[in-house]
Amino acid sequence: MFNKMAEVRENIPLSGGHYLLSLYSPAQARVTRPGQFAMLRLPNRSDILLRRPMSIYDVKPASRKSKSPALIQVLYKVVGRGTGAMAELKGGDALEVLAPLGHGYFREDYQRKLPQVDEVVHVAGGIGIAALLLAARELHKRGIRQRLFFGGRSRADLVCYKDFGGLVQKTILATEDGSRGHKGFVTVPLENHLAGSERGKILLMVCGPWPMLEACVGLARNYGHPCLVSMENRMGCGVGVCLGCSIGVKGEGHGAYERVCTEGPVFWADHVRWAGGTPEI
Amino acid sequence: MFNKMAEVRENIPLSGGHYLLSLYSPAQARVTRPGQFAMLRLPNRSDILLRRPMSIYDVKPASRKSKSPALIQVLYKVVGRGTGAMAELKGGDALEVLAPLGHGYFREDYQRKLPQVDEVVHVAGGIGIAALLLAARELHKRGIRQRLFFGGRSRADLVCYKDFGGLVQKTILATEDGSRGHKGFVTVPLENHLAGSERGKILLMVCGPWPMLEACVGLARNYGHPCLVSMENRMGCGVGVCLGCSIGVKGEGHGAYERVCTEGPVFWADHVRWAGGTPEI
Amino acid sequence: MKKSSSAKSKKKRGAPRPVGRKAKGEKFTPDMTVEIAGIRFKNPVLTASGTFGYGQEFAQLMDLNRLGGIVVKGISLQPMEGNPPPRIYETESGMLNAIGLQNVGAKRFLDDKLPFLRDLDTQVIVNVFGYSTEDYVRTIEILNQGEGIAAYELNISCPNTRSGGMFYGSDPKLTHEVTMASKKVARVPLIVKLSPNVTDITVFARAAENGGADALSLVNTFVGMSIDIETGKPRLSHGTGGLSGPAIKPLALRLVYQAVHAVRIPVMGIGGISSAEDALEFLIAGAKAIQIGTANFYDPRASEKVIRDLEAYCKRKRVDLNRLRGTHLGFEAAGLKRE
Amino acid sequence: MKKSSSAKSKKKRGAPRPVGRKAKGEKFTPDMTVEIAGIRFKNPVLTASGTFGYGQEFAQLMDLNRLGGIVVKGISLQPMEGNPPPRIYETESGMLNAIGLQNVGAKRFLDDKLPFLRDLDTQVIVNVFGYSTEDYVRTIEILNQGEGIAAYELNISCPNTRSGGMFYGSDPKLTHEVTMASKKVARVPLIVKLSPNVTDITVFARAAENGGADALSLVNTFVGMSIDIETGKPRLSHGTGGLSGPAIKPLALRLVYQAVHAVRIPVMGIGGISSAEDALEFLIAGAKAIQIGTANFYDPRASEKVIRDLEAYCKRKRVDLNRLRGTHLGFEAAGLKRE
Ligand SMILES: Cc1cc2nc3c(=O)[nH]c(=O)nc-3n(C[C@H](O)[C@H](O)[C@H](O)COP(=O)(O)OP(=O)(O)OC[C@H]3O[C@@H](n4cnc5c(N)ncnc54)[C@H](O)[C@@H]3O)c2cc1C
Ligand SMILES: Cc1cc2nc3c(=O)[nH]c(=O)nc-3n(C[C@H](O)[C@H](O)[C@H](O)COP(=O)(O)OP(=O)(O)OC[C@H]3O[C@@H](n4cnc5c(N)ncnc54)[C@H](O)[C@@H]3O)c2cc1C
Ligand SMILES: Cc1cc2nc3c(=O)[nH]c(=O)nc-3n(C[C@H](O)[C@H](O)[C@H](O)COP(=O)(O)O)c2cc1C
Ligand SMILES: Cc1cc2nc3c(=O)[nH]c(=O)nc-3n(C[C@H](O)[C@H](O)[C@H](O)COP(=O)(O)O)c2cc1C
Ligand code: FES
Ligand code: FES
Repeated sequence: MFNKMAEVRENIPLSGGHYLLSLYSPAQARVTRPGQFAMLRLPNRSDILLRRPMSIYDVKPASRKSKSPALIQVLYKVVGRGTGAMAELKGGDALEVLAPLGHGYFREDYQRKLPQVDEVVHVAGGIGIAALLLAARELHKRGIRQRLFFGGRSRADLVCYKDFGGLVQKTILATEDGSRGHKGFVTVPLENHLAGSERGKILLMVCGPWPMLEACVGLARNYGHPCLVSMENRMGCGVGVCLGCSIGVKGEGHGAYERVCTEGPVFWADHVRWAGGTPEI
Repeated sequence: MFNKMAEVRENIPLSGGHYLLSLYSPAQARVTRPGQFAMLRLPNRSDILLRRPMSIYDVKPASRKSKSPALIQVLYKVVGRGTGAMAELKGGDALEVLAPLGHGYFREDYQRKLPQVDEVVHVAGGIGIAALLLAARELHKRGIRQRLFFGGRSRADLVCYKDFGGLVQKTILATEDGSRGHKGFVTVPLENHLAGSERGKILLMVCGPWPMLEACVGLARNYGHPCLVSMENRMGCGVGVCLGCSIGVKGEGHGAYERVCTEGPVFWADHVRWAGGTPEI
Repeated sequence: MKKSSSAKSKKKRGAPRPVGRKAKGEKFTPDMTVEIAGIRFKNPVLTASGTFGYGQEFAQLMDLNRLGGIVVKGISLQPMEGNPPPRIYETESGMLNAIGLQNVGAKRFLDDKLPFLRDLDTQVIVNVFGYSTEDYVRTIEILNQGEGIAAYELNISCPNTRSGGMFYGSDPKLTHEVTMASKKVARVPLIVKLSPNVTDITVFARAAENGGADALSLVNTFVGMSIDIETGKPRLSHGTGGLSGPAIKPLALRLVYQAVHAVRIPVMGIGGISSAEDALEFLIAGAKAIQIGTANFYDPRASEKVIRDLEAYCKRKRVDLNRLRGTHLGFEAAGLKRE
Repeated sequence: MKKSSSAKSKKKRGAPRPVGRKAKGEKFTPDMTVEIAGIRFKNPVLTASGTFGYGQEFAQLMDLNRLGGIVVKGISLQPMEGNPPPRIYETESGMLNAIGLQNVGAKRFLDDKLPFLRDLDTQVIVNVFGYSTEDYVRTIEILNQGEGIAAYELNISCPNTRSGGMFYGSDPKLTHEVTMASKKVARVPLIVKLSPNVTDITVFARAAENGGADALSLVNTFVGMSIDIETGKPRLSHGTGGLSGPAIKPLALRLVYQAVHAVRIPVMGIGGISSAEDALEFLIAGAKAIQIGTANFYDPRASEKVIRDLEAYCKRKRVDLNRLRGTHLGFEAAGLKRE
């Protein structure tokens, strides 16, 4: 974890108010693991006081010639003041980056599950896709079969899934308005797939809005599969000191809340207390 | 007085942290009188809450072909957060402009003095120059002899005085460090000039920092000349409702404070209470 | 803007579709009116005292008749000069002021300012202050002679010179006393404007209610300070000043919420309101109406925008404004369907 | 940045040139140390409770030994879970929090957290809270067993469960009582941290002083609220929360200024400090030291920067830090020459 002033290299608008931001920060890019996140700060903007948490979508070399990762990429959606100001960033602008933060998808106890499953199924809802690419790449390297279910409200929400092309065996899209892929929630094709599977042989990795997480977790439980969820919450510090990002987890006494930034953002689905959680942040 | 969303046409950096900003706002440009000011607001920046008051330096047609004024020009110096953010404005950006505000140099009772004098002497300290160009142009049109005394800390502060070239008969420069013109305060050559003048035959128009104003006002009094000062103060609203910009003026009871934005920004020097005023805003 | 986009992103998958008073598609014009102490406001948006002059100054900038009401700058028995400059200072998302209640005095207000205001199609409320209970009473007696005043608003954030400078607004007994005395003489309804600089706002809300106030308004400014580190001196000649603007909104909202639940009389919310979203927070917390202060300075059309956007919100939700009031346990609990 | 540039623009023409303790040009190293209740701090910059964890979290981000001191997250007798989410919400230039005092409890603090802190070359202050006077006393008794604690800071912004939820920090009697009881058992100096949500801070400052406090720190957070206009519900599950950050700085400064003048014991200033300029405002107002809270979140190196820039300021002015304290009548009046 470092705090760096990073230079914006690119900030490319995509469909549906999404942007792909590339930040030059070799030290941070090199040590990033899949599923980790960054806290971004716009300098000299006290009207956007707290840093904004963003998954690290990808890390890349800064040029064709180089092999070592030097760029951190963030895939984000404009939803408010902070992301609105981010959308105005241009090449050459500076951004303060605190990264990499949190445990990603490859915490010791998460990894131990991998040898026991036949397939990893990624489920992304909207901008949730941003948490999954690095994991997919790492799993691909390890030769693990993967499948991506990706849902959004309409096709403008289905950004960047082509980046998963060479990594996953199959990509299944769904939109609520039917403008691309299955019409309806992504959990419908997901359930079809799980229905035909052997219990315990799929590891789900899910990232998306709370109602989608809840639905996926329910499916994973029903069909007996382990499930990792990447959680979101409002964050004050990103480093574990404000205790602002805590979510309810199972366990008694002091164990009843854990910090998304430090114990997460990736949790075992059955460790999270879904009721009494924070569906509306 | 109108509130308009104006488009930035140019924002040209000059020496010493000064900038010349051109705003497209025909309705406001057309009705601007010399010595009036504008309140500028950067949209979506709640960290720069109040509007910033800025003299209207010049009004110009938007193109060579046109004759009618359409651009408002503001000459400003970066001194803090607001002017710092202004320095980052680029062509095409939008800025909220409330203008024109205040009485300028040609309020009825100010104008009545003109036929009685032989010469108008402008005295500008630093960015104070911004309040004087339109007045000089108008006086030139009326065939009145003019002289400009312009002082700054160093030559980087002496911006734009060439714009006065065709309008005033003589320009006298001074810098504290001697990097251009007289070395020392501008009040020294000013006093030399006033010393040789007939009492009451010069109208001074002064704009600059408080200590310079005070010195000039003292000289005007000593040599018996009428003197108009363009005052600055912190402003909340610019339209006379907050009473935040009031300065002490002579008179008893309720008359003891007047608003820079509404009764000013140009005042008769001997109407202002210089002691107990606001040398430090 | 911030909040309306957040709204969209939060629409629940599979949540019930909006059900309003009329079938979807049909045109719906929400009722924006509100009645407080017998006064009918065409909408709940007023401009706050000291931030809108005597109305006239804004006539060039907006249509004053759109406003629910105008609260004029505080009026005292005698004209007052106010404090020496500097009087204002900008802080983070706020401003400090120590104007010192500069005003033209009650008589000149009636002669010079009221005629213009009276002719407007909006409610005119006169903010009154004094340094003794008799000051308040005598000022009101003068104002009683004017036509076209809808209500008085007592500014009790002033020190009572007779009680050794103790502030009216920070002593429940003084609050009660000045309210009762003012109510006795007032020819029109009496609103008491509370100071936020107290340990327990409910005590003051009740003191004013028991004194006969017809309504409350809150908050006035929070006492603050700023120092110039190059001279070592306070940024305001007066030393301290009142903090207003967006910075205080969360504090004001909590106080309004508490006051609403402490009294039966209606409450007007004030503090950092600059958008319809801000106004809605206060209305949902239970305020009957709101006042816009500092926002008038940086956005002279703020009040017009708030009115327009409030109406748009009600249209979108298909509810009359009154249905939203006091629904702070959530719209679902209040029987309002989610959009 | 804002203020230092203003500084330049304000240099008076013809004003006297800077005269410091030594002739210009000579190297000057200002004394930054400060002593409070017998504790020597290498500089007046501490990190505030609840915003810096137990120090360890920041070890990767800065040199902890640069700090004057660290005030750790509030510790209670038993470990506490805290409130359900959402617990924080950003407001204009500030944030609301209702963490609910989640902490590991006094025993685990001694075992798990103190050993790391003890080894640092900085003063460690333990923030303590409870729901009854006995809670405070027993927590302190446990903490007394730890080595390496420089002082205790009593967080009295909690409701006293025995007094029907009345807050310790908003009742002078309770403030006095809990201070006295804590002082009796405390093995190290006692700092009482005051709540700003009161009518008259001087009453509480004196109550703590009379109860035996060795120093005061203020302010804790201001109670605020925010409502989600799409659901109608408060933004925090707890309803209300504490406002901190730049928004509250002017309010905190005024309270610190008042407290300083009400008591003889030293005062630490807290509230919205994120730069050396901010810190200087509090020091000039009379604070002996300052604590940095929310700024740690958005700028993890804020405290280091404040220390560095304070030193640079003292160098430029050629004064030791202690000479700046309480010079709020202006540097000239205090015999400090203008630069
Ligand atoms: C670990 C983590 C990783 C994330 N990764 C990404 C990502 O890769 N791409 C992306 O676009 N977004 C991501 N988010 C969400 C992102 O942080 C928020 O969208 C962003 O902070 C909103 O800032 P804003 O100022 O634009 O919105 P605001 O104006 O502050 O709020 C607008 C809306 O966003 C919601 N929101 C605010 N803060 C958060 C938050 N911390 N988490 C979730 N929702 C929030 C608000 O409740 C509101 O509905 C992530 C969040 C977390 C916690
Ligand atoms: C009628 C009028 C006309 C002006 N015309 C010009 C102009 O043409 N060009 C120009 O560069 N400046 C002009 N000024 C000054 C200009 O308004 C300030 O420099 C500006 O507001 C500073 O904003 P900031 O956010 O950059 O500085 P801040 O960070 O707010 O403060 C930096 C410094 O500027 C001083 N300052 C802040 N507000 C004002 C103010 N309203 N007036 C004077 N000083 C202030 C502060 O005391 C401080 O010393 C004018 C001021 C007035 C009142
Ligand atoms: C410059 C200024 C002058 C004010 N004058 C008065 C006044 O005369 N009487 C009064 O009751 N309140 C006065 N107020 C307080 C406002 O009416 C309002 O209560 C306060 O500013 C909080 O609202 P805001 O945050 O929307 O500004 C004044 C506020 C400001 C900023
Ligand atoms: C998330 C958070 C947690 C806090 N926890 C504590 C605490 O445990 N004990 C305490 O006395 N103060 C606590 N505070 C208050 C701070 O120590 C400080 O007094 C307050 O935030 C004002 O300073 P600031 O504006 O610099 O943040 C907390 C503040 C925040 C923001
Ligand atoms: S964001 Fe502060 S503890 Fe997680
Ligand atoms: S700036 Fe508000 S009255 Fe002049």
